[in-house]
Amino acid sequence: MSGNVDDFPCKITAREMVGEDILSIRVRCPSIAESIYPGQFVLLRDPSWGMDPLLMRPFAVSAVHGEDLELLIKLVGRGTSLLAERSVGDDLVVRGPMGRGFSSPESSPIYVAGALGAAPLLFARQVFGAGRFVLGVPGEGWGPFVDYLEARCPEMEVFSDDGSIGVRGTALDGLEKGESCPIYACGPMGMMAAMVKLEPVSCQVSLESRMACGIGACCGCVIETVQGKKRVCADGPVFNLEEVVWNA
Amino acid sequence: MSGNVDDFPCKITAREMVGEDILSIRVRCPSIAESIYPGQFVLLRDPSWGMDPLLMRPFAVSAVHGEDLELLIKLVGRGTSLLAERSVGDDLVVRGPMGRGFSSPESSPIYVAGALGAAPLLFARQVFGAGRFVLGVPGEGWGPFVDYLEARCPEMEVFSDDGSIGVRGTALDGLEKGESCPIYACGPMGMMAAMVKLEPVSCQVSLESRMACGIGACCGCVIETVQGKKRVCADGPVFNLEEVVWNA
Amino acid sequence: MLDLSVNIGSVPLRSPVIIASGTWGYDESLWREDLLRHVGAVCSKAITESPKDGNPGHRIWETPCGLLNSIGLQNTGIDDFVDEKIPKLKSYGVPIIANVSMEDERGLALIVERLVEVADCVDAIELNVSCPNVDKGCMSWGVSPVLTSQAVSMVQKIWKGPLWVKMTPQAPDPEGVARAAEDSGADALVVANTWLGMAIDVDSRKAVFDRVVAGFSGPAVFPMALRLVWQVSSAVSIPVIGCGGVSSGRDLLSMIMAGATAVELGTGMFRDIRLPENILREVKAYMTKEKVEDLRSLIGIAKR
Amino acid sequence: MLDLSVNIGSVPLRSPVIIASGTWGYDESLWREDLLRHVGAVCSKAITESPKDGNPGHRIWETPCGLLNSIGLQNTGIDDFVDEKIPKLKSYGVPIIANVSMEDERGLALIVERLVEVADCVDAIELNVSCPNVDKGCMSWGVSPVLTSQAVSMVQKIWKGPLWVKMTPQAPDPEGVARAAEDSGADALVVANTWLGMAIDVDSRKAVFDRVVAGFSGPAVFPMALRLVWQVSSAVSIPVIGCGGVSSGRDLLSMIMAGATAVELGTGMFRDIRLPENILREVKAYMTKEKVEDLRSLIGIAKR
Ligand SMILES: Cc1cc2nc3c(=O)[nH]c(=O)nc-3n(C[C@H](O)[C@H](O)[C@H](O)COP(=O)(O)OP(=O)(O)OC[C@H]3O[C@@H](n4cnc5c(N)ncnc54)[C@H](O)[C@@H]3O)c2cc1C
Ligand SMILES: Cc1cc2nc3c(=O)[nH]c(=O)nc-3n(C[C@H](O)[C@H](O)[C@H](O)COP(=O)(O)OP(=O)(O)OC[C@H]3O[C@@H](n4cnc5c(N)ncnc54)[C@H](O)[C@@H]3O)c2cc1C
Ligand SMILES: Cc1cc2nc3c(=O)[nH]c(=O)nc-3n(C[C@H](O)[C@H](O)[C@H](O)COP(=O)(O)O)c2cc1C
Ligand SMILES: Cc1cc2nc3c(=O)[nH]c(=O)nc-3n(C[C@H](O)[C@H](O)[C@H](O)COP(=O)(O)O)c2cc1C
Ligand code: FES
Ligand code: FES
Repeated sequence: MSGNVDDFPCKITAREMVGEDILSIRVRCPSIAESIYPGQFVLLRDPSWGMDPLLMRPFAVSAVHGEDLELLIKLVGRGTSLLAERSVGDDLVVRGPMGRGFSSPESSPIYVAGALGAAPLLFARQVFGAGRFVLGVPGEGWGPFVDYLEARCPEMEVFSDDGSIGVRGTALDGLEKGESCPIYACGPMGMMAAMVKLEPVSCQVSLESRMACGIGACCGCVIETVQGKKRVCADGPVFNLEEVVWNA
Repeated sequence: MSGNVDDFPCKITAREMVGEDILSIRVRCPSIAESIYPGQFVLLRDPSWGMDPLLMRPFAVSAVHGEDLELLIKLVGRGTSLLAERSVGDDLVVRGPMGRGFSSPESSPIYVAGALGAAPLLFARQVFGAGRFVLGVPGEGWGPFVDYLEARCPEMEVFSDDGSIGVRGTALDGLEKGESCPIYACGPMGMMAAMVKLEPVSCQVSLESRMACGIGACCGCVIETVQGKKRVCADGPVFNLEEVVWNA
Repeated sequence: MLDLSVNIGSVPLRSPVIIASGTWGYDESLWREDLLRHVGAVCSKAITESPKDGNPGHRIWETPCGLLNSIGLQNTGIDDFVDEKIPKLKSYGVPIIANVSMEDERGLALIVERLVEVADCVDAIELNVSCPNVDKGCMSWGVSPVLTSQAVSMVQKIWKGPLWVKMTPQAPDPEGVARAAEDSGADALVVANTWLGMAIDVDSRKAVFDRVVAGFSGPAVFPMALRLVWQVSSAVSIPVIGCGGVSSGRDLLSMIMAGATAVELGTGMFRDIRLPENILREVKAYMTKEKVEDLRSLIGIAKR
Repeated sequence: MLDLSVNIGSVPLRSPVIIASGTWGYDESLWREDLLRHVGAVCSKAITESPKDGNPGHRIWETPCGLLNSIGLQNTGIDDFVDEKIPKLKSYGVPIIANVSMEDERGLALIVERLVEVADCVDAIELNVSCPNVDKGCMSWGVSPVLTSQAVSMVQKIWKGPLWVKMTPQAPDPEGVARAAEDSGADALVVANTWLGMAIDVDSRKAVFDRVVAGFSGPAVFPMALRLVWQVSSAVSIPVIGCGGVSSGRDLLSMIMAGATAVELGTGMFRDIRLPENILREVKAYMTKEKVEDLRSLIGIAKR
């Protein structure tokens, strides 16, 4: 882990709903903003939750704006729904910077995102610079999310499963077999597993897993790799594509 | 219990801090507002609490304004502090109307309040009409609360333990021994126990107790009376002064 | 049409949601059709031979997602139950389960004999060998297979109707107690009563409760109650009723999938008087989405 | 000057707050002075003879105010601990407690023999006879007074330093186990490890964990852990360390007043990396307000 991981009390400085169930939120956290690296993540909790929900929730950072971290959060359960109820000026506790991020590209990169997987890649693009940016979404209902991303990344190439937005297909349809540019990918496990068949020369993937501590203490978030079990939170969340055992 | 007790989703329609640690709050709840009687109370919880805090919190109603209930809440612990963070438009769950209230006076009443005990008495005054209103507060720091009450009840006679507000003394110093007017009292247990020595002809007191259900189901809130244990939530919270065994 | 009815042995319930003992009152205002429409049955407060005043001192303490109680079986006794309560309760049309507290054998016989008189108004006896809040009797029976068996046999001799046994999670060998109850003729097991906990008031530097320990319930205990239901339902073939922290449709479904046939709701009722209705709404939505027509088809499915 | 130091037998701790086994990592970034200044000691993750991969499948599940885990003692084994971990850990200047998992007697002897080599860097052994997440060994020792005694005696033969025994709340007779440990020479008891719970994923209709049951911890279990501490500390005269759901200064004070000499923090660390500091701030405020100069004067005070 780079930077001194710690729990910081932070204020919400901006919030916006992107469509019905995605929250774009900014929190002021100078210490993390200064040291966080693309692919690293933070853990959040709301001090007014009491002890339920109990655990902090992990999220990628999608951009850094001065002292603010920007996050893109899909409302999928209790914690995320409660976060969406908070307003500008409210307090959150943020733990970070967490995990190992992407290593810098040696040539122009390709970003490959599945849905919310775009979040850490937007930040990578902010730091590493633009390259191709391929996005796949389910389709229907994802318009506002795609618009939000396109406003930040005009070169976005969009695919959707149902063909309602951009080209029908998945993000992987935007890639050639044996691609030689360095690929940065984040999305559903299925998408990343399928990437293996494309045999890219260099590909780093950012993974998700259920977490308890987020600091490498509990071994709750392990995945199977060719070198045995690794912790997503501390050994990842970014891994080399070849390292991961996908069918575990 | 009069009225059909139920849990109602309600919106906060107004809120105001009275000094540093007292919240005046209004919630829109037509069904309870229509049927509640002075001395009855409600239970509150915030749906965004999750399961912690677990139990609803009991509060007297201090006034009814059309479809709105007004409450006066002192921030003493976790639940009340969390309530103070909510804003106009936020949702609460309100259970009521709860318990047996005051019976109507046969002649001009005297209201005797210790600190937050003023809440149910303000509502009694709203329904039963003005009479003498004697208030006791600790003193220092209670200025905003006294101002708030005096704005609603100009005839208020104020005593304070440290003499910093009104006359030095307790609310009971405002009463004669053997008082013949019907007395309505609410305040700390000590104040009400001391009332016995004044031998009032008719005195109804509103009590507090730790509650779980608030609907008479759990027997968690019992007090000792001359007829044995009684439930504050369902047999009270209003009791006749003589009925209560004060040193239990 | 979704079918949410279940059978606890010979007792048919229109809904798998039962209100647990000690968490619903006798006050008429609570027995409205609109509140109880979604309830399969209501368990009475524990009944003892003589009226009981219950415990002195604090009786209630909130903990994170849980509740400690030390009520101590306050109730008006069997005579009042039979003579005053039952005539009213039967008029409401909701199945009534009589929660009978085991104090000693003589008292138990007396209580059950009186219940026989009103057997047509009592849909089952729930034999409570599991209350941790009294000094003598009750839980000290339920921790032992032998004593549980003795208590069940005693009731069996007098009571010919359905008999449920409400177990204690404090039993060192829950499967043993469950099998003992089954072998002695119990028709169903309620798994379980409250867990042993305590609290300290750091300001007074004393235990909160006069008896020090108290019964622990609420969402906090759910994962442990679910584990007990899984264990016990594997050990017996009579129906198991899950009890402990159930407070959502997912909780009910989890209990059913772990082997329960129905659930009891206790502490959850305190924070949502319409919990039965709200739980069933969630369960129906699940069944519709997952194309499950009969809730019974899910019983124990997680074990298969 | 407030005195918050305590002694666990012959082990002096600058603070009554210990980080529980399995809830702190070896990564260097966690061993900063500013994070650990308020910590009395750190327990290592459970150590086994050979490296262990831990359990497959889900390992973590959140419940109301609680956490289920099924890690399964994943660790790099005793040789890595002695050869790689200890040289680093000793440089941080924080007392280290080696949490040793009981699998079988031969393995236990091997582990303890290797720890003897680094005895000057290990402030105590915490004998773990209480992990519920493995098929063989561990908890099956801790539920029995006889087996606990056997395990403690075994370590005693080899290890001359301080020896703590971490008990399981699943023991049918916790006082019996506690006395057995004391009689066999344990210097302190940790009360306790996780409780048995489980979860079901209603979408897949399966138990969440491959082993079905899992260890249950967090604020939800606090009232039960406190009760165990009260019970066990009345049964023995060696120090008791409270563990289970401690997450505030009031929790620590409650544990101390119930008879604990110190506490371990596990799950609470996951939601507040500065929990030790925040707890001590609250405890100091209490001591100042209540004019308590020495925390030790509060040990067991609620029983007097
Ligand atoms: C490294 C990392 C980065 C992430 N980045 C993002 C992001 O940028 N945007 C975004 O919308 N989501 C992201 N997620 C997923 C996000 O953490 C979960 O959607 C969120 O925790 C769900 O919380 P909940 O309370 O709403 O759901 P609940 O279902 O109520 O959660 C219950 C429990 O499950 C855990 N959980 C549920 N789903 C996931 C999941 N997919 N991954 C990990 N834990 C989960 C929760 O943390 C919690 O412990 C990320 C996850 C990880 C591990
Ligand atoms: C009938 C009745 C009417 C009341 N009316 C008012 C009012 O008008 N204004 C007001 O400010 N307060 C009133 N109270 C007291 C109020 O309910 C408590 O102050 C409040 O519940 C404290 O909650 P907390 O979460 O902030 O405190 P915590 O200390 O966190 O509460 C923990 C637990 O203790 C219970 N509790 C704590 N103090 C009390 C108490 N004094 N009485 C009952 N339960 C308590 C809580 O409900 C909760 O279960 C009334 C109480 C009763 C019984
Ligand atoms: C206040 C209270 C009183 C109770 N009284 C009884 C009782 O009289 N008899 C009984 O068998 N169980 C009694 N119980 C236990 C409940 O019926 C139930 O078994 C337990 O609370 C666990 O379920 P829950 O977590 O849903 O509350 C009581 C529980 C509470 C909280
Ligand atoms: C993720 C996790 C891993 C754990 N691993 C161990 C372990 O290796 N050895 C052990 O003795 N206890 C282990 N425990 C138990 C804790 O040390 C502690 O006893 C228990 O969690 C209760 O305390 P808590 O409620 O504060 O978490 C683990 C607990 C958790 C949550
Ligand atoms: S979440 Fe604890 S090790 Fe990763
Ligand atoms: S709070 Fe349950 S009976 Fe009064």
